[in-house]
Amino acid sequence: MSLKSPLGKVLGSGSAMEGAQHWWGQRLTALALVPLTLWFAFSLLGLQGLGNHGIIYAWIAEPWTGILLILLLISLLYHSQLGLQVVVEDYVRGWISVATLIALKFIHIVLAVAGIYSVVRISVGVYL
Amino acid sequence: MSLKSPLGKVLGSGSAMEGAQHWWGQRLTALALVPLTLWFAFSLLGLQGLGNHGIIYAWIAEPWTGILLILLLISLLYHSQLGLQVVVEDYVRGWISVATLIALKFIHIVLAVAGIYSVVRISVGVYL
Amino acid sequence: MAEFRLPANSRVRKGVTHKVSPDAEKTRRFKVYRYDPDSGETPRLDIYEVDTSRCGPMVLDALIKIKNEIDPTLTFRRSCREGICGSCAMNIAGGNTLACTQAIDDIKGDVAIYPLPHMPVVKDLVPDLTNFYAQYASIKPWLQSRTPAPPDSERLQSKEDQELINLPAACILCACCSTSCPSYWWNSDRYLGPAALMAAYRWLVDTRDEATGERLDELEDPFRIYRCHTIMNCTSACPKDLNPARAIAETKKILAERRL
Amino acid sequence: MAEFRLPANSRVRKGVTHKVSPDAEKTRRFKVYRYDPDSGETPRLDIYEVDTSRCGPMVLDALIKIKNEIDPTLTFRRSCREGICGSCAMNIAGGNTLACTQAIDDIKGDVAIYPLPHMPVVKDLVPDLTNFYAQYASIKPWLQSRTPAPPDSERLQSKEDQELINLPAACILCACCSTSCPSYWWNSDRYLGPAALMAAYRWLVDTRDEATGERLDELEDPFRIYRCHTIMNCTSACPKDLNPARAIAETKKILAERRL
Repeated sequence: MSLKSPLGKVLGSGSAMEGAQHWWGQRLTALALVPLTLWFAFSLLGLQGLGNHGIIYAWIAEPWTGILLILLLISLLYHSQLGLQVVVEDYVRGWISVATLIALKFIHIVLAVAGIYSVVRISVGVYL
Repeated sequence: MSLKSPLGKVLGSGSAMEGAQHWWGQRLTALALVPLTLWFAFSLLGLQGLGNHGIIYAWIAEPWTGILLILLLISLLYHSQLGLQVVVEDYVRGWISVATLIALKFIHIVLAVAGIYSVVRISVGVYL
Repeated sequence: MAEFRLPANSRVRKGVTHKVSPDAEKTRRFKVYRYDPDSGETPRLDIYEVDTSRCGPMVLDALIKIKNEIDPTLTFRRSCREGICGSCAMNIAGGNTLACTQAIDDIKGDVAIYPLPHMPVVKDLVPDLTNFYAQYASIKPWLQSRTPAPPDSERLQSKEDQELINLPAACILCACCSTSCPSYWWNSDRYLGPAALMAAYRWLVDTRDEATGERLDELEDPFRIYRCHTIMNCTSACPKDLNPARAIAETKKILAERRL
Repeated sequence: MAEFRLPANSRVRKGVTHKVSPDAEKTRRFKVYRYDPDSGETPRLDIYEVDTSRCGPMVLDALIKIKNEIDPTLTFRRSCREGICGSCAMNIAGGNTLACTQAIDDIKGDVAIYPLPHMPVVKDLVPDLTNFYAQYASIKPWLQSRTPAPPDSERLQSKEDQELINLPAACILCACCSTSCPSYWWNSDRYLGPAALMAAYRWLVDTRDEATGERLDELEDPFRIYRCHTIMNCTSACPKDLNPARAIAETKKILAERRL
């Protein structure tokens, strides 16, 4: 049992003095995702033969497709990381929260590297 | 009309507690740009047949050229982003300032991704 | 982890029904949450039938009638009975509001009355607001200025200056907003909640205050303010028609502008 | 946006010419900015011919002679007439300086006299320095120490300690530097300007002060200090030969070392 004062409990370890950057990150990646997802959706819809690996590979291998896919990956994964972080902070407590937040960071970095690597690999004509 | 005190106006929303990172960023990228731009200029001057696409491609495809070009792109675009940000903060006010700063960030990221992507693409012999 | 279901002693069992006398002209049924933590029993829902033709029009009038004439053990807070003290805030017919300004006739069917949600219960309809008040105290709800006051007069405000704080300063700290906020339910130990945040905003926009920077530093924290996800239950609940959600959004904008 | 041209009421029209009497021995012409915001008229440039053989050697002497003998409506600030109070700072022959230490003979041709640039004008050569003084107040220009002073003596400084603050502490707050700085012209609402920043530096390097961290926290802001682009107009303008540009550069270095 602790007799710490109610105000002492509320003040806790003090302000983290961060959060505005997170706020900006969420909004700017959301802004970037508007044109990027629209482009992605309409490009896929416009592709003749979505089931055909060769056509998809050829599409990814076009220069601007590759560049926009990389930008999409960066924006999407950064946005996802920020958003999931909020969900965990909301609902998870204690060391599980810390572990989940760290795991989320790692997973998103791995996904970003793997995604960009794959786009580049396909862009230069290596399809395996 | 507001009767806010002169001191209150000066204190405003308080210190952003940032700026030193920006200062370092400008100086470190400037430092990095000294050897990188010298190397770039002298390399171009040393190339026999600047008008010849094949020769340029072959030059870019050399390993150290690719590595140094990517470093040059990162330093140059980061330096440019920081510098233009200062110009906008100096001379532009209100929401136009906010919009311009966001646009600048986006443009520099797109240029960096497109530039690095192109160098990698040419490095592995894909010239289109 | 998040509390997806209520603790064991929050499961409410059926209680006693107090029937009205047969000569009642206009009977309404009040289902009232009863809990005495010291008794060791789990909470129950007592039903009181009240002849509302013989009491005032508000829910608080019925509660007073119940306590005076039917069951003196019923415990609730009240004081001004005109919506200015904030004491009789409770959850009535599913929404947080003041019993003294909630007309019985505006509620269809049985009138369900619970204490403010997700707070420790002292007894019956009385929640423990210690943490809520400590959160209010934490934002330093007083004028902080380095410019000395004029020696022979007040610190002046223009009409426009005053209008900035008119609404946020009208908060009566009844806690209807904070206790209606799911983010506050999950994280009230670190999230300040809409009431404290609107109070902080009231001082951020007070043109006489000169501690804006320090106040923003204290607020800029992933938990203290950024747990607000613009759910807007706070604004729906406010019995004074204030807008804590907007105050929080404006504060986030001020924080964002500072760090662009 | 930046102010690429002056507001309408800053366009200066031709004014009155006050001729000197024919028996003058050494006539100099003073073109002086005249503006009375209450009159509703735009500013004008009055020309005063002065027999400088019959007044002191400084521009302030000529201005006093004009006010006493030619035109008592001319308004300017003055007090010590020896470069220590900073009251008579104005823009003379294109540069900000003190009228009391600027020799007339050091100026070629007509002597153009304007108020300090880019500040609101109260009347004629008197600028409104309210914001400038508030900026000085904002850096808390006083000793902040947690170590109590010795009970029976002063807080001691070594000779080397004192030498650190000798120059920056010699500032007389005349505002010549800040009002000569283009960054201050554009952003004086958020940029503190060279005078306030040199005052901040004076306390940063004061070995008796123990609030260095808090002072640096307050300064580290894209606008408060980093609007300084080392233009060095401040150092050129300073009538006391101080070096605000160097003080700001040193402060930036301290800030950079802290965050390496």
